[in-house]
Amino acid sequence: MFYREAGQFKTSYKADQAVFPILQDRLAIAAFLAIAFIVIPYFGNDFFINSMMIPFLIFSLAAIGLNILTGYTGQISLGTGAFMGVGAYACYKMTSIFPDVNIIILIIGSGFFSAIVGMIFGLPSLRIKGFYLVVTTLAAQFFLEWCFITIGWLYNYNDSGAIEVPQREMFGIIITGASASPVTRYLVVLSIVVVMTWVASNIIRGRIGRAWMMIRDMDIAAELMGVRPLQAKISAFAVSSFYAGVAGAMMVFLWLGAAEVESFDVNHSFLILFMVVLGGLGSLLGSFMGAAFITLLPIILGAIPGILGVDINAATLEHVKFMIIGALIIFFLIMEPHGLARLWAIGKQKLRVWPFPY
Amino acid sequence: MDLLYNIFVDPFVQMAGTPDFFLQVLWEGFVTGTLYSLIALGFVLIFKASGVFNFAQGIMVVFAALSLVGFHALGVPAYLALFLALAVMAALAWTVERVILRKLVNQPEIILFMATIGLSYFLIGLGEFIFGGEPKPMITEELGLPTGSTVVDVAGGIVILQHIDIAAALIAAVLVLGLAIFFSKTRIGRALRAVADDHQAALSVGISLNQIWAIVWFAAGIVALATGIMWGARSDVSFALQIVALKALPVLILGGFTSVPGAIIGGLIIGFGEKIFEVYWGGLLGGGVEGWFAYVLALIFLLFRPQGLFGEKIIERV
Amino acid sequence: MSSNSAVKESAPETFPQYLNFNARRFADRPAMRHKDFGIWQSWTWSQMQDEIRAYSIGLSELGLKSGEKVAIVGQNRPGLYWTFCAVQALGCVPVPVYADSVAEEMVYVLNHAEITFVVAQDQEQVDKILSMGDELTMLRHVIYDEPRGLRDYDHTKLHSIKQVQQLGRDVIAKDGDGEWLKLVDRAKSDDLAVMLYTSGTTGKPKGVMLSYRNLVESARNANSFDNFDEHEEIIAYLPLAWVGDHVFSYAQSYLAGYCVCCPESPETADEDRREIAPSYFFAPPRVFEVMLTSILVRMEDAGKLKKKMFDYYMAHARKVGERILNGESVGFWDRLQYRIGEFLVYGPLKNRMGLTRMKVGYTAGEAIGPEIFRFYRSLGLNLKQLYGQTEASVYITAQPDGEISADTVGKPSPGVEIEIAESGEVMYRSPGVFQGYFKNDEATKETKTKDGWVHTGDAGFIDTDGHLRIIDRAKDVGKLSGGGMFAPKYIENRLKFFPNIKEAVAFGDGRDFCAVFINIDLTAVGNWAERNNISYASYQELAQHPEVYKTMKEHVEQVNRDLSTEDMMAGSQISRFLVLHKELDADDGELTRTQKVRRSFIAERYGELIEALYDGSNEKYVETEVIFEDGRKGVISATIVISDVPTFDQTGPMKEAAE
Amino acid sequence: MNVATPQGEASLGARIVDDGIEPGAELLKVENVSLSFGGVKAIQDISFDVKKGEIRAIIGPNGAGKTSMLNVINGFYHPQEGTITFRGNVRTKMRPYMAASQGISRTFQNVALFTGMSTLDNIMAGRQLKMHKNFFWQMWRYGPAFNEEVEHRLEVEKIIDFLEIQSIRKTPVGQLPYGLQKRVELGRALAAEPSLLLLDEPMAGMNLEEKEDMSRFIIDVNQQFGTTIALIEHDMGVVMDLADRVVVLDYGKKIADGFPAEVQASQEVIDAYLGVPH
Repeated sequence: MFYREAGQFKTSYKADQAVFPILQDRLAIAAFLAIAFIVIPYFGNDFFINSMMIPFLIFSLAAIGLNILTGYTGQISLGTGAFMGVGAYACYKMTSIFPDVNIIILIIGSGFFSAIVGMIFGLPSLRIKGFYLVVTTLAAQFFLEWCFITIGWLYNYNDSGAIEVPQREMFGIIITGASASPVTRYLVVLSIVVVMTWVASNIIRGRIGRAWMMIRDMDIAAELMGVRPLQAKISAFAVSSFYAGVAGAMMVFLWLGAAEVESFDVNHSFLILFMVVLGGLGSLLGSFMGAAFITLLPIILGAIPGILGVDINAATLEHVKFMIIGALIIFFLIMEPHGLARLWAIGKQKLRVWPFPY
Repeated sequence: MDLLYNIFVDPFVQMAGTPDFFLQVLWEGFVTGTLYSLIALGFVLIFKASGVFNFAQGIMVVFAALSLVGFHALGVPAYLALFLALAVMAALAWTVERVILRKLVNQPEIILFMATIGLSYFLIGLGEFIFGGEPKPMITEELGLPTGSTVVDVAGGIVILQHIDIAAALIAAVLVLGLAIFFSKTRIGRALRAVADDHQAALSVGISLNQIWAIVWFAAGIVALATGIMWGARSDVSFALQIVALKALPVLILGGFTSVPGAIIGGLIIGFGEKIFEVYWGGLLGGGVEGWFAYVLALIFLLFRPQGLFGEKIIERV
Repeated sequence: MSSNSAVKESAPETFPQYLNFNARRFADRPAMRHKDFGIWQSWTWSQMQDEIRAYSIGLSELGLKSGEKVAIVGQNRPGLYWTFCAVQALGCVPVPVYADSVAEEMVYVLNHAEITFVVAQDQEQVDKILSMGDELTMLRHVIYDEPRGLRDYDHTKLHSIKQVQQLGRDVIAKDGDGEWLKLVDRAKSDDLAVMLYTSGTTGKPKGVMLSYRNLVESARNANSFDNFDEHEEIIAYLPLAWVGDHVFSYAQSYLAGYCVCCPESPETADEDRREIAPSYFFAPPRVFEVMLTSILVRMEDAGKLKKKMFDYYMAHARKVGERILNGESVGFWDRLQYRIGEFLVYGPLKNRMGLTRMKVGYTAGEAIGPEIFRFYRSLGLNLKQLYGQTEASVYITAQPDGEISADTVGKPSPGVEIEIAESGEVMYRSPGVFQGYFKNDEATKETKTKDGWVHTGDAGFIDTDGHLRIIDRAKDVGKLSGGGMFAPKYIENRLKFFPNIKEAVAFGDGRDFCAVFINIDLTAVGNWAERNNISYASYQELAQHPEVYKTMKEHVEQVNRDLSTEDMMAGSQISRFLVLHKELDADDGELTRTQKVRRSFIAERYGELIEALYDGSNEKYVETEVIFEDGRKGVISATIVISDVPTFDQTGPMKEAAE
Repeated sequence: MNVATPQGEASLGARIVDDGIEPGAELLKVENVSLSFGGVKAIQDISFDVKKGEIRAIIGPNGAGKTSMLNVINGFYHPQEGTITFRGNVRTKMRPYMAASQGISRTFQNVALFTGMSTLDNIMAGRQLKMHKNFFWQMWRYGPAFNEEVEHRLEVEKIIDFLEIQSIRKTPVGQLPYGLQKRVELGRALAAEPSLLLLDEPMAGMNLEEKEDMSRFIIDVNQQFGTTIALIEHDMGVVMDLADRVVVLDYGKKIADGFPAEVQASQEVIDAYLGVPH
């Protein structure tokens, strides 16, 4: 209905292979970016920005990371939480070791550490497939969790065992630490997420992304077309863990302010897997939709009794939230196993052929 | 040199030096292994018949035990509570088949896997909603299970055997035996095996897949209840168990996803290995290695035998 | 390329002169696009000038001499359009030939036109030409556009356009293009520009000779009539050999400087049109019919709510759409509703058809169903009718904006005079009037009077608004034995306005009553059958299905009812009809290459069926020889049912309201 | 107004693969190859050669070891005995992706397309080895990696044009009918510009018309690209028209080798085909 594609023709492969070849999509994305960069910082209150937008964006990035591995390369992982932890701890250590280096560089740089760890735990994927791989990623999860507790050096031998974010500035503006304003942190997170999403979409559309998808769809045929399985899988693990690592570093430095090992436990791995599956395997858009669903749903559910004026004690509310989330996950899986992104794709197709049914 | 000594020599010196303690460790490992085996058994039953990797098996254990304790707390006699808990598991199996499995037939396994995670979220919420989140003691005595312990003199020292552990091992053995008979001697059991081999074939001999799924889920529920009682008797009933239940995964890797004996042997290997490693090597690493040892063991094992302990070598075809 | 042009400053008179002119004034504007290798490959006017110049000089290197004729065989591709200009630049005459004509037809045309060079699209056409071998006595070279499959052919007489262009480029690199420019400038407006063979419903094809003046004047008038300029984009998909395509996709484009786009392949033509969204669209009624049918068929499968919405807003469009388009005053509420409809239905529909940007659309060649015509107009599409002929360089009459109706063909185009002869035949005189038929003075004299009036061969009259209405081919208008007028095409068109009827052939001249053959439309009827659970294995079976006959009978009755209200036609109501067991097909000679019914041929071929129509029998067994797509011959047989239809007494228009 | 320079010429004839082997010389030589799976002998002591520029057919009844032979040639199986010489080099044990980089590409008996991708992407996938821009460039869409992408897109479009699949360019391959899927798969194999193209039952499961189309494409590929083709076929009739030379296998053994007419006349071949109903 909104799509009026007549007259949008391509005279070059560059235009034909653009990320958003349809004008209306480009306009929509521009509008979204404008809202994200201008409207929300201007009008959003602290609760909205700090408790909804920032976690949403951070988990979106983590979900993109996992989607690269699971959705695009077909390797299931339950170690995302731990890989996020590697990023967080790496960033923390680097702020202690290089106190003068720009914090954004450190946040991005911490991704390299998780990428390396990811590659190491990705090695078995050459021989191990499917659920068997789940076990090796769980090994990573629990082993790394243990490391975060046991190796005191990682948290500077704090008594609490937690990592706490120091205050850092850029261009005279406080970005991290307790006195950084939510809007500042939000804009930093948003910028990193936008750029990294753009990069992910570039990689996915290029030679390397295609090799990943070849491995996912038909690994034998991929190998016979010249894809080296080890290279493809390990690169997917590396990129995926990089994204998770950056997300982890942002989670601690730009959202929570402090974290313990519980912030990176296996439940987080599950949550992110949920985001990816519910959002849609093999879809960047789906990663955002899944992250929105999983991060925002509890908040919305939590707010409902207040709105309705019903007084429910916190524990009960927590239990009901669990039940509803569980039920909704099952409901969505039954309704559309390919995720919210597929729902959107179907809807978009309907809009494109409107008023025809096909 | 010291490090090498600590890794390769010292633990064995200790084992030989205090054989009674070593036997105690082995016993502990055996008991833990039995529990792992039971959880893994639940996984295997369901995986074999429906291809579903049931992540909710761990929470089913908790839920079954909670129901039992919960009914008893309402004043229901212990054995009736046991029966009612079984009924709850049957209802759960029926619901799962109706609401989830039937709707998700022919979906990729990851989707089914995710659905069982959804299910476990739901059960956690429901369990805590009904029974509250705090740990509860198991009604061990009321069910007539033995308590206390026997001290055995061996190898120049003593080994303490908890009676409940002995009972657990026995019950586990009986359960496995019962299942074996059920599979090989009853009509439904044979049908289950047919389903595991070939869905089409099973359909053609007139077996309803839906019925079978409900039955295996119920069977898994019975195993879960047994596991829950044993576990609860040792360390209260709490939701922490669901993380422990994940250990079934490496057990299955070792034993194979479809093999009942594999689950038993895998569980025991993990149980023994974990305890021994924790006691004799864990100290070198700062302790707490039980959390990951099972997984790393499975990982290393996989690298050498991707098809598992009992699996056949896979010939890839194009 | 402006450096070496500009020898002459006076207004251009020929297309090669226009090419050079456009290369200066519209140097960087697009001249042509072609969907090839997945994208719209584009040429600006100056790039196109480069291509054509090299091509033209290359042709002259191959020995093409001024005055020679060059045949062009193939579908719409830039290389073939360039051939027109490249050939004309050398003072030669391009002769486009229908690509789907069979070998013998082609041999006749190529020999009659004294062709020395053939430019063919691809292997298929090259094979066809080569298979004629010795029969083409004057042929010296064959040039092809698509090299696929031709690599191993003997290339002594065979060249690709690319190779020819390379020849030309070598010359330009050595000697420059001065000679060529001079040659182009020497051409005069009265020189022969092109020869178009009319397929003709009877007899051998005739070569219509058109001069530059004919085409340039006609094109200029047409462009100013509809305000076309260099910003138009059109899609070229009609046969090159048809005068319409030649004028719209070549002459008018060169004059206005607009861009012509060639689709990737016939299968992707719809998709390609959607991508380009032409601002000026020309199509025979059949194309509009097919589009409408596919819209309705697809909407049948839509959800209930959506279907309701569609029906509601289409009804609203029928109510006010045309009035809004015509600029008449419409109430605010209706206007607002129409706006909403535009958003929900009309806009998306136009988008799906690729007509979003259409400023003007024309339909011509045959009468269009009033329902179909109104459908498009009510969507806000400025669809108009025109009446034209090869001999007139297309334009005779056209509907000016705001004076549109389904049953007229408009007012005389600029520069055209019209007269109705005593016989009722329409005659015209215009700057576009052709020079004559090539090597056929006799036919020229028959058609064109000394003072320049041309017989159209169509019967018609001018109505009170000054619009021309066409009744039928003049020679086809006959008399029933009772004396009433019998205009077969008029009746056929009435029938063809039903989507279920693809083709109809009416008989009645010299007979007691009128009877018709009907061809069902497989898409529409097939869809209807599917929805009504009517199973069928073949076209033949579907055509003879009793339910289909029932529907057809209803349609015929409706036509009779309509005819009964018209003074001149009330006598020729249809008394009997049958549904043919096979689709009329150009391959079997039943239709012309432009898909017009060849009445006399059909009358001969199905003589027994016609007899059966008039001898009162209820069914008839026939065997018919057919040529399959792959060229094999076969025989199909069927027992065809003949059905009677009630006729109505002549009623005045008074009773119309009662229906 | 968007005007780009015209790109793309269908100069397919100029793309004969240069692999250092003269036309007519031995491109692939299989000598005394045996292969068994845990005691089951799939191939026994088979020798034959494929000459540059020819269409070589390997035929035989079901279970004759044809597909195993193909799998040996492209490195998927490793024969227990015998040597394989490709482009003059004796092959050592290798992984399948190495065969690809040496210039062997193939199609599969049961279409093995990348079902999550479009026709275009599937054929682009065939050019994996021709593309080299590293990870760094892949991250920034606008730059060398994208230029490379566009360059290869043109090559892929030539193949799409060649196989006449323009109208399904952007359709996910999973939605295509079987015959078209086979064509896309051929396109994917062609995109690698192989010196040796292995076709595993290219016409299996097709109707007569599709078979004719496919035969035409195979011949066109051979003639226009100059690609050497080794194909497995079950249907003898098709092969006899297509192939320059034919090897016949039965129960893992070679029973005939030669020109189609010779092979057809061989009593052993007739027996093999009559003995095993198909």
